[in-house]
Amino acid sequence: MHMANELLSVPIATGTLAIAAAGLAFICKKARQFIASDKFPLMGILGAFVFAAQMVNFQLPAMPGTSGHMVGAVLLAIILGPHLGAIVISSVVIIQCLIFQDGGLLALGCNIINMAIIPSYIGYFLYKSFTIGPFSSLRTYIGAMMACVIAIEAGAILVPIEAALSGVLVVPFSTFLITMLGVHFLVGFAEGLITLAVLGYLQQVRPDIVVDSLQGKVRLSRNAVFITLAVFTVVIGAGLSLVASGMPDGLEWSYAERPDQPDFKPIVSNVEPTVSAVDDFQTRYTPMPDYSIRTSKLGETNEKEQEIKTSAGWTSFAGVAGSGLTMLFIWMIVSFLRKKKSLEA
Amino acid sequence: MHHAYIDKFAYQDSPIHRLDGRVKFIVALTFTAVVVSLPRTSLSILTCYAVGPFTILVLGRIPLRFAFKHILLVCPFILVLALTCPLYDRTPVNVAFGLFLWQTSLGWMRCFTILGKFIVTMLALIALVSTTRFSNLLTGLHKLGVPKLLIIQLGFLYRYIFILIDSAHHILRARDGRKLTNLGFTAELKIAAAMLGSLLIRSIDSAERINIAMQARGFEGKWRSISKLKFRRCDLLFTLSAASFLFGLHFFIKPILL
Amino acid sequence: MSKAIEIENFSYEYPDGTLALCNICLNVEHSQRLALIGPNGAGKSTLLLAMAGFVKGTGKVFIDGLQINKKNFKKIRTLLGSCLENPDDQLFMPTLFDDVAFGPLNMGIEAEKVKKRVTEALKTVGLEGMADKAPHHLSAGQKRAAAIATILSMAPKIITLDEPDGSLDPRNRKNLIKLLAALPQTLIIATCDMNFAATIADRTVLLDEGYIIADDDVKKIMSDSKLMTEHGLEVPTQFKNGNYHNFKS
Amino acid sequence: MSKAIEIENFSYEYPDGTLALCNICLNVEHSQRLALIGPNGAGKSTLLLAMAGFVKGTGKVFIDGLQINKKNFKKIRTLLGSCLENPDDQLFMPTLFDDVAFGPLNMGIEAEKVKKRVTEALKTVGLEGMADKAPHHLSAGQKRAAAIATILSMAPKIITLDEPDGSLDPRNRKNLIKLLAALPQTLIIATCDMNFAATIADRTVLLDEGYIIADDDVKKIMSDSKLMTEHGLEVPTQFKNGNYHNFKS
Ligand SMILES: Nc1ncnc2c1ncn2[C@@H]1O[C@H](COP(=O)(O)OP(=O)(O)OP(=O)(O)O)[C@@H](O)[C@H]1O
Ligand SMILES: Nc1ncnc2c1ncn2[C@@H]1O[C@H](COP(=O)(O)OP(=O)(O)OP(=O)(O)O)[C@@H](O)[C@H]1O
Ligand SMILES: [Mg+2]
Ligand SMILES: [Mg+2]
Repeated sequence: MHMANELLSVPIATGTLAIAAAGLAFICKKARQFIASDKFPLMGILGAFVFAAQMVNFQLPAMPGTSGHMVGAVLLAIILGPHLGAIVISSVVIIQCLIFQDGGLLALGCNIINMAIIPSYIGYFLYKSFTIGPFSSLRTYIGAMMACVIAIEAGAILVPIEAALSGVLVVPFSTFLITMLGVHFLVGFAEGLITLAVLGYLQQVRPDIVVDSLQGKVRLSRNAVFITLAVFTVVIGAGLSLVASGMPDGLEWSYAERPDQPDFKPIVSNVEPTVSAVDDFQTRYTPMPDYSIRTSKLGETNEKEQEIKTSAGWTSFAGVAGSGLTMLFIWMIVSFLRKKKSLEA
Repeated sequence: MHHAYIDKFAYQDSPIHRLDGRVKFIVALTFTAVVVSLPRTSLSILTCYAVGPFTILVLGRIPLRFAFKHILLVCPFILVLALTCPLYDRTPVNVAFGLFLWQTSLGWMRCFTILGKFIVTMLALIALVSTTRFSNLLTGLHKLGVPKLLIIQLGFLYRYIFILIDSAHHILRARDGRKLTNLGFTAELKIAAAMLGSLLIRSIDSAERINIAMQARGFEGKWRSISKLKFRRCDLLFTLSAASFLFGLHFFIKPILL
Repeated sequence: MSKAIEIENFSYEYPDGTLALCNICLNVEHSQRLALIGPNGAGKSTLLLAMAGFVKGTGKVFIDGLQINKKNFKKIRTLLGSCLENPDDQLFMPTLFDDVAFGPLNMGIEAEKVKKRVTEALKTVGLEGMADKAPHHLSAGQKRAAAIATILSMAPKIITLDEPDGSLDPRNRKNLIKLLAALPQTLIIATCDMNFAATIADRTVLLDEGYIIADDDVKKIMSDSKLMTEHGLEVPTQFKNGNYHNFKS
Repeated sequence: MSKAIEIENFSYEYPDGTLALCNICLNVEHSQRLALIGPNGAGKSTLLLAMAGFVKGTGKVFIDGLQINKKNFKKIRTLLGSCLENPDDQLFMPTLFDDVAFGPLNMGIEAEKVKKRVTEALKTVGLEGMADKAPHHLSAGQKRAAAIATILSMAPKIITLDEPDGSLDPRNRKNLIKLLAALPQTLIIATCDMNFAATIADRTVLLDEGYIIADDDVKKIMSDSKLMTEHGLEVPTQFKNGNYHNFKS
């Protein structure tokens, strides 16, 4: 669920960046109060572990050919607690952006919120609230499963919302939302299974690591897995159809942001005041308001228009050609200078 | 994925590599913001913006093949999104490019703009990352106000990701060397969990050893480091030229092209 | 009869451009004991990976007459067992028994027979009675032995071992040598330790920078002090001053 | 004058009940070079940890006359530098410079002096000019050297090294021996490799199962083939047949 730059508008991106920064600053400040010096390397290594863990895959049930891998937010939150877990996963997200170029620079704020902060806290508190009291295998199972599925869904829901608020969504919102929820339901389910299985393994070989969070033995049974799958499918399916029916029709939504038909009444702005407010804000305050000069490219076959179009064709050609020549020129100069230098040396 | 693979170009030397990490970071961020907020149907202006990261890449001696390989690696998600545009937006548009004039749909225009923006912003990000050593980027980010705890985390992550990825690869290899059949879901899950578990235990063990190594060198919880960042004249020059590039494109070239 | 291993013009480049193997041609007869020697970074580990089909370069590799490709991959798994450099990578299940049983179970062998195989493999490496231990509670030497047992239980015809002598004390090393000497299989062993190589092998291949520099009888290569020092190695003690002691028991 | 290290009746049990060290008494003089030898699991690594104060058992440990306790812990860090078995554990910062500077910075030394120390330490181990490299871009031998540099930059009087010769090829090992031979500090080196120990040390302590079995001149212990084989070790080549070659350059 890595967001790309192109799914966001600048105000939303900067806004989420600011929220993420403030959130992280707050969490770090909070963490500094209780963190012991021996936690530094543990956190760092566990972050790296999350990376490596994503390479270990296993076959998913019911769908041969598909394999799952873990995401790790909830497992880390269970082992390290929500604050440290959120910091570790945030750093993972930042590294994914800065070293592996996964997710855009501008979308970093969204990604930190969606994938690190929200899942860590939601997952941890769901898990804790289910497993409070004396140990029971069933409760641990339900707790971890709920924590993983809901935490990941919560993060995934934010992606279409942020995109919609940015007003860049071409795909109908409801379609996007349902796809995201559906895919991440599977992701969350796999995550839950693997989290539980890892906890079980840890308990078998290094009980001291998970001693605070697991007092008894975790067991995974096939029936429990299938029952969970069924329950979740029904719940999510029902929820989704409710959500979907409340949404404007997919096609209409995409019309809603069509400036080329000024007499078309946008449905969405009636339904969702926040969206329209943000849209409004955006058209007013983005450095480059979006739809200003597009007429020259839209199709009416007026002759004068035609003329404008042809000239627009030439200017755009000139732009592309000029840029291409510039790049070629730069490349030639640099390689010439370099050759000269290496000859001198 | 191996060590030297992902960040080898950051360790070269060139005028671009010598610039202050902060400056490069801010310029890249601004550039990305400007490109993202470009109108959604104009492709030609994007090529003008591409000149910027292209120049940095060439000056920094980053092979363009490397950059594009990277872009290909991370593009699937955005590709799917871009390709849905033509499905949902069929408004016909006439496109003129030089002598040619043809009709297509707004959706296709958007699709290509999204991809174009993606490529240009990714080029900028790659230009930033592959001309800046990660440690310098970290010091730069710290100077820009990122909390120290997060910086420390990022440092550790950067150091150990490659090691752990390698050992994950090795474990997978050991499994593949002995795995001939699919043993069924439960067994598969157990094996995967055991592999993850042993990776986790090893991580925790090495965290314990690193902790000893840190304490052996007097670490008591207070993180000290020497900043090697200096804002020099060439940084100013770079900032000015980047600013004038963006400014010029925005106020002079863009109105003509659109 | 086909050779145990045949490699024809094999080259491999890591994704980052490191040329790890260059135009390798190599034939290994059945039940030969081959030592792969070379300095750090010579490409020994990579060559072992290529033999097991884990890295796919240009050129052909045949195992017992079968070319390595997708179709034959499974068959080759049962012919060739490869033991990785670090025993921790090889042992990932919660108990030693599970680990040694992993291979045979995957071959579709029934439970009873698997148990027998596990017991035998553990006995061969001297770990009988340790089946229920967690691998990370074993000592370094025991881990080595266990890693070899995970391969033995699959009963392959060919075994490749990557630096099996790393961080072992002399006694454990001697035990390892005894163990390896008693194995009837074709053995291919990568190592940096010349004394170990000289003791265990009857043929040596010297690799450096991805090229095969020399390929001959152990004694011939290892007593050539000029060749050895040129490639960062040294003449093992039993070949020094030309006096040849065979330590094999 | 006080001894470099004095250990009195030190015993240590791991939390799981393994008795790793038993009633250890040991004195090390200043600028002595001590090799700790013993089979796998003898307790060598644990003894080195005890010297640095990382495991707290019964008995007393004095470093340069200072008893190890909470109060002296900081002072002792500047006296004794310990280098772990795996250089990857020792090098944890993003660049070599940061890593080598980590110790001095924690000692509260000012930035300018730290820089000088780093440059010097890197020069001593032959890594000048590599300060800005990331550790994962170093080769195995360079990582070893870098790990030693991180200790040298703290200018301790005593250095402990845990198996510094692991998985090095002969050339890299020779470089390491040269480097260690040139260090003026008190050195305590744990190793399983007898040839390495015999080359580098002038005194040897033989550990097994947590006990000190022998403690004497290198030659005396190492040429006692009965003692050595009894404890899983072997007589190094230079002491075989009584002919003593000192390889130290
Ligand atoms: N995953 C990888 N990606 C890129 N390069 C690699 C990778 N693994 C190894 N190399 C490089 O390939 C070359 C051969 O490596 P290999 O591991 O085969 O050497 P080796 O002979 O086994 O050395 P050693 O004795 O240190 O184990 C080396 O230069 C190494 O740096
Ligand atoms: N963390 C631990 N918990 C429990 N027992 C341990 C732990 N670390 C080591 N031991 C045990 O303590 C004993 C001494 O271990 P130590 O690591 O000191 O041996 P060593 O002489 O360094 O061996 P090697 O040559 O293999 O490095 C061994 O029996 C070992 O199994
Ligand atoms: Mg190797
Ligand atoms: Mg040890």
